[in-house]
Amino acid sequence: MKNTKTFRREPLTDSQLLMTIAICIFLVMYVGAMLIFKGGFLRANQIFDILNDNAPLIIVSCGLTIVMIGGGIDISVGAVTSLVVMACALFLNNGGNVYLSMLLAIGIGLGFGLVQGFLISYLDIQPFIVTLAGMFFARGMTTILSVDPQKVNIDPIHNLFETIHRGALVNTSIDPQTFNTSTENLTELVRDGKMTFFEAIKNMNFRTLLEGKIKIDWLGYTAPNGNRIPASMEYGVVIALLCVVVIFLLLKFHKLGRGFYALGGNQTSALMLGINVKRTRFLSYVICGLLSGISGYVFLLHTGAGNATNAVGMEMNAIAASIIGGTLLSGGVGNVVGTFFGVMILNTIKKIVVTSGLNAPWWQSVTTGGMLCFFIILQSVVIFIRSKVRRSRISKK
Amino acid sequence: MADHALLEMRHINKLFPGVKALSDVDFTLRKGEIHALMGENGAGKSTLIKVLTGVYQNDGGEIRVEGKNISIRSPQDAQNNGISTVYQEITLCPNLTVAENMFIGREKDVFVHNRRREKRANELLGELGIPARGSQMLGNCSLAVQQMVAIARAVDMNCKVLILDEPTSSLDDKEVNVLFGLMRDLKARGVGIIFVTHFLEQVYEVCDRITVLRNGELVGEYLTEELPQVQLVAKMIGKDLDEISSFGEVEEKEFSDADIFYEAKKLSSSDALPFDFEIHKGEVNGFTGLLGSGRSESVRAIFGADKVNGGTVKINGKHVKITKPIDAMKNGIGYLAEDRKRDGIIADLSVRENIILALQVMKGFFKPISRSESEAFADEYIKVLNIKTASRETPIGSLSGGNQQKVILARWLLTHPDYLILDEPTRGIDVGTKLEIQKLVLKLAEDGVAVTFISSEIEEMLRTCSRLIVMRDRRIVGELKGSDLNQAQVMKTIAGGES
Amino acid sequence: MKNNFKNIFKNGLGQLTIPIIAILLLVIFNLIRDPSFFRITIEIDNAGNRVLAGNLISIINAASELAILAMGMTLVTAASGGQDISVGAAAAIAGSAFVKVLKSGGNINGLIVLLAFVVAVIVAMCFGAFNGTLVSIFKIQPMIATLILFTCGRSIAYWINGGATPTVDSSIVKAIGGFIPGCPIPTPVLIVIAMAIIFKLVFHFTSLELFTQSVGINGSAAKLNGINSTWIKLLSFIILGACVAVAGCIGVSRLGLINHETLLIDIEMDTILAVAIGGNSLGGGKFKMAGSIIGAYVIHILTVTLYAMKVPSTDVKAYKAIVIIILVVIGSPVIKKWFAKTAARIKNKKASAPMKGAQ
Amino acid sequence: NGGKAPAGGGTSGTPAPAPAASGTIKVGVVNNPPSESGYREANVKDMEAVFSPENGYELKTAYSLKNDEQLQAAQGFITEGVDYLLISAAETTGWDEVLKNAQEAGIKVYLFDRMIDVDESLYEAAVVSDMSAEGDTAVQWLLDQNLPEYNVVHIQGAMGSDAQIGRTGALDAQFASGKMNKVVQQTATWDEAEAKKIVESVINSGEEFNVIYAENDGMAKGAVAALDEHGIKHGVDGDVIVMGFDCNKWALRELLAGNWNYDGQCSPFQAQIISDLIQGKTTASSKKIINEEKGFDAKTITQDDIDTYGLGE
Ligand SMILES: Nc1ncnc2c1ncn2[C@@H]1O[C@H](COP(=O)(O)OP(=O)(O)OP(=O)(O)O)[C@@H](O)[C@H]1O
Ligand SMILES: Nc1ncnc2c1ncn2[C@@H]1O[C@H](COP(=O)(O)OP(=O)(O)OP(=O)(O)O)[C@@H](O)[C@H]1O
Ligand SMILES: [Mg+2]
Ligand SMILES: [Mg+2]
Repeated sequence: MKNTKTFRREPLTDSQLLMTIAICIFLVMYVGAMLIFKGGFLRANQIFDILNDNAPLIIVSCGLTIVMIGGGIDISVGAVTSLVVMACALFLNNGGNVYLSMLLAIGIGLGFGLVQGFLISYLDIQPFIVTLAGMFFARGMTTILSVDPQKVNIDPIHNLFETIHRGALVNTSIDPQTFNTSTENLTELVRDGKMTFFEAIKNMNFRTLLEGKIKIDWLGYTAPNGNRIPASMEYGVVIALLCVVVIFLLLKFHKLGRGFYALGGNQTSALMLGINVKRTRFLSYVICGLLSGISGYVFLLHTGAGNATNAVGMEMNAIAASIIGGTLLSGGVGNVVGTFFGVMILNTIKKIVVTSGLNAPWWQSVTTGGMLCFFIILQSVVIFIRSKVRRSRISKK
Repeated sequence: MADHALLEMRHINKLFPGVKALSDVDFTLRKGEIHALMGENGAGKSTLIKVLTGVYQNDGGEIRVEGKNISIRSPQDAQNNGISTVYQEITLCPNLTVAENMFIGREKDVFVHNRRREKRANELLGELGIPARGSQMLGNCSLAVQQMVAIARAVDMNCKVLILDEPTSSLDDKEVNVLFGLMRDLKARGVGIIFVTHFLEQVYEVCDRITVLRNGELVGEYLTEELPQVQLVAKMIGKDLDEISSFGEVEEKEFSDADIFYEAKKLSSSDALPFDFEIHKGEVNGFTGLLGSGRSESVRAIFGADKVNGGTVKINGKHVKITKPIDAMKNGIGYLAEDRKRDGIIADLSVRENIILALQVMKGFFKPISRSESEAFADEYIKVLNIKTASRETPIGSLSGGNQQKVILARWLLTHPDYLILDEPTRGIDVGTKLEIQKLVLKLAEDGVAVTFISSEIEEMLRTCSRLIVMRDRRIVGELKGSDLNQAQVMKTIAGGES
Repeated sequence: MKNNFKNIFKNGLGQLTIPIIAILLLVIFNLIRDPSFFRITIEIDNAGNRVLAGNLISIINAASELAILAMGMTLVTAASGGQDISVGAAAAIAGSAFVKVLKSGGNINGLIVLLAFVVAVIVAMCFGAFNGTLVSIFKIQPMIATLILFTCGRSIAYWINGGATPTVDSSIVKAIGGFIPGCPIPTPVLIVIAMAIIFKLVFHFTSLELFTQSVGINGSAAKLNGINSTWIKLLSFIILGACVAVAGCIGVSRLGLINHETLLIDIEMDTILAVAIGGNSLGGGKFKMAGSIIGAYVIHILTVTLYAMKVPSTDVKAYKAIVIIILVVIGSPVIKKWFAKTAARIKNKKASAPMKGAQ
Repeated sequence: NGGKAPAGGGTSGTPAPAPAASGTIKVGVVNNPPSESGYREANVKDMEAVFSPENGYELKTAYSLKNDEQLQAAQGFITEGVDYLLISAAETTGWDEVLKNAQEAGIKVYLFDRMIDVDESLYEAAVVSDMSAEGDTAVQWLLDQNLPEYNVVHIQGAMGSDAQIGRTGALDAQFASGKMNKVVQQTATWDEAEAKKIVESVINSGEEFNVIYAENDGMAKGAVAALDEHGIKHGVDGDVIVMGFDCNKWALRELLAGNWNYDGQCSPFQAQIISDLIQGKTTASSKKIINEEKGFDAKTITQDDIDTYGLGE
């Protein structure tokens, strides 16, 4: 009966430990930056900036985390994001409807997920090649669509469906003639109770999405010119956080989520445990593709324009974020909350490097590399020490 | 007969590249019986089972459950048809908890109720006396516990057919008895059980019927009471056991201190507590003890497989330092590890490459063994050890478990060690081969090789070893030789003062 | 030799089937598209040498860096089960070191070029060792370990250069990147052949192949058999470092200019692709270097074909992707099995048809 | 370390003119990395020299070639509270939001080197090279050569960048009017080796051409390497006219040696102009301030020109 001595709590798994480290490091780093660099770090806006700028990355990293937990890899995510941005921008510029553009984004993402997932799981092709080809294809398609930047024209007149939406205003207490679809207007209306939130959504057009923000005034600061700058969060961030929560729940409590872990832990075992390995793997890529699509749309909401070079290198950032957050490329281990903090860490590093005033350009990337290096080695050492401690504890017993 | 047949397999064929693993095999399982599936290593037992459970697709033949023709495409199909399985190699996910491993893949609920699951798991584990908690990571459990968890999982399914492929190879007697109790319970409830093992006594203890396979072909189906052990063996290996089992008593050899080949004082490693140990040239000794008593850890320390923490080692009277496997190998020590899958085979490499590996390492990086030489070595040992493989270039991963073991054995024999450590070399090995290996050990000893032999079967050790070291709770608690070497005495020492 | 042929007939080309089929398909496609595509001519270049010219030469020549990197990457993949994504950045560093040494002296003579090359190799090996240390000792996954150098490698190269795009003007350097006077074959091609021979010899005279595969397939078993897997992994990265240096120097020599930002840009993905097209598992273990080399040429035939078809170079990637997918689908185990099955069925039908007729 | 002086309680209505007399002026620069090209290196050095502590500035820079990273850096400078934001954008789009935020926070924005696609009201001034003027000058020079026929191999820079769009525009107009023939138009994304491959494939296809119009020096060099290998004469008295941009010193030397024919200048020196604007020494007459730039002909270039206008070593 050597193992029956029950602990009240199970020890942290490696992934949980890495996640905890990631969170701690993030806090230490951030608080350190607050003490040393002050400036922007003392403003809550800084955190919101990071979130606003990286909502797409967060979403993509979540998808990648799922794939990595399942023991796979998807390096097409950045390119798919880019393609979605370009396609949606073109679509909107040619008079497309906002809702349809969302469907388009999801459709493209899903399309990639479905095809890549099918090739990888049902035809048994190495994921790296399939998604590399996917990446090439998406990049190529982006430039085939347009090599010129596509700035979404948010002038309401171009938005065919807006007129129809104006019609919907009849049901509200607002005069359609004076109605202006700028965000301020909408939020004001919502706040003043003249319009319900759902009506606001119904009356949404791309501009409301693009310029829409959730503003938290008391968290803001006052600029030298006397303007109050509220901390603001773009809608994309809400979507990103929602993704994190949903996927967290999926991974933790859903049958499928647990299936991803089993698959990544040991594929043959998963098969013999009665898990539909092919379908599970397939779904991991489908979800990842879907998230890339969503990420693309969020990206578009952030920049309002399609560019051939959008999201270049995003896949590497996403992989790095996942790993820093405690996901292993070898599969079976990972955590989406950790991934979220991975993204935060990566970008805090960037902020610190810029803020520190290291102007010699090569220093910036070398410092980034150095911090990454330090971080990765720290992780490895912690895991090593932990396994040692665990061993010696067994020995002592 | 067909009306109370629970499961019928007819004309089952299975072809692997280069091997006909099953040809036209019939198998029938009735309600409420325990049916042993017997055969030499590589006879096709595991393959038959994998066909039945949908891991492999059959290349012809049909499967009927309760008279209905069914097609089984995947383990999931098998589960849905009431067939639950414990595979030969442990097939659970080390990165999931014990509870998850027990329930994943067969719950209807879309959402997982961890609490409920763990509670249920803990109850079951308690019932079966498995020392694990539901919330524990499976990877942190010992091999034996993992095996028991796999059994618990299979048993808990409300199955009609339960398949156990060598479940007992890493269990000790107590656990085996628990398992047998369970099997009898299930049998009483009308479950049909297929049981694969190489332990003949176990067959006679619980089984009602025996089906024998040889070389992928059906030899026949027999009632246990009508088939004496000797005949069973003869049917399995195609000749009488007597022909091969003709070896006498272990001779009493006297060893002088001058003959000491290896001597360790206060040797300890990251996993083993300090211990003293010595072995003479030409001596066969054994480590025995309960599961987890630290036998493997001790010999791993000798070989330098784990990080060595302290102690002095003398070989042939000279002080040497052994901290890494290569040190040990250079000093003439060979070690056949107990976990073949993890520490033994290089799955994708050919049988030939697997055989020459250790020798190559000893020769060094810059002196590769030529192709023709290595082919000669491989052919020689395939013949000597009667390894069943399509060719010497077959990847070792596709060999049957027992044959993989033989390849690894060949690897170490090829290095012509002065001291060979065999940790459970007979695990998963058929009776015939077991005897061959025992004979081989004795022959090695005759040639002056020191051998340490570890086995869970005490009889086997009594047959081969002239000295037994007994371990309990990771400490050496006794040493038996001469007239003390008998089952009762060993059991008593293992159990310790309490008995 | 005879045995080899027999084996090929019996077992097919094994792992090499797909890359070879790919090359054949691309060649046939090009011959149909434009019969003169593979015409080889002899021209006199501006330095007055008689040299070979034509698409085929361009392809073989331009694929040199990729082929060399693919060789090293194959080893790293096999040993560590992961890929080095910093090869492009490391090549930029090596190239910069090469140019730095060349420019440090006054006159560029053979000795200085050799010295510069040796320095470049040493520098690249050091960076390889850095990556290798992270992977083998700190047990960091290769892609992440090399992400560090990937992030900052080109900046280090910038620092070495101390400025943008230095140029070197030397006939020797030109010869390395172009043609040796009197030899009509492009020098980079000769270097690839030399590298391939070196690897062949290394495999013949050491147990590198066996050890690397063992470590890649089952590290823990390899360790118990006395293989120093840490060292083997490290070694593979160091060897890749040497390959990187060679590729970097060729890249620099082609134009006599080092632009650390564009030198061998994006080559890491192509290199990994070459390894994969060559039929090697990216999860490590068994490997065939010949496959990776052929893979490199497949990629370049594809690129050159697309250029010759005037596909905009931004769009080339999309078409490349389609071809790659077609290739891997043909090569996928499932499709292969399906082919084998249908072939057998057709055979059976043929065999049984006359029998039916007889009845 | 002074400078960061958010006005205390700050709710008082009137916005204070940011720089005023309060010690150092904080400037945040979002630029492309200097490793991008010789042009950029000179540009970065110029920035560092002008916005130095001696001149009363505190300089912070962020380098990236990626649109999203640049946006992030700019937003970072805004939150940190710089006084001036200077931007050389890798991409022309996506800037509206950030610039609005800057305006809100009272941070003045100057664009340099490259234009972006936003409303004029969002920035103080743009000190830029007129890329399409560069293209026009170059194409005009080419027309002046009075070749009987123009068969042009056109090697473009990274698609979507201001430089590419400007330099391509002029040539595209000629293609459209039929005065010149487009043999091939490919982007090599500023990559020399890629340029070489493109020219090589043209040569191998056997198509005739007599002009190589490369949108920067590096790509021109790559193209020339391909010509050399195939024994095609180029430069003054050659069969093929070679044109490049940026005026790296080594490129001008090629011109002087007669290996190339034309190199268009692109002035990287905008820092002083901006500094003068910031300190009120000059005022901008219009929002767009264009750098004077010229083109060099191999026949007329002198060593003096190289020393004065050449970039790099
Ligand atoms: N995946 C495979 N590929 C090729 N051959 C295989 C494969 N699996 C099994 N074989 C071959 O099929 C034969 C039967 O193997 P099987 O594992 O069924 O034997 P077994 O009776 O279970 O033996 P053991 O007692 O050693 O477990 C062996 O010769 C083996 O080499
Ligand atoms: N408390 C424990 N917690 C986790 N693992 C343990 C614990 N105690 C022992 N182990 C592991 O269980 C395994 C079984 O121990 P060991 O290998 O020493 O047993 P053994 O005597 O060799 O028996 P066998 O070879 O039959 O398994 C070892 O790997 C050991 O590290
Ligand atoms: Mg078996
Ligand atoms: Mg053991």
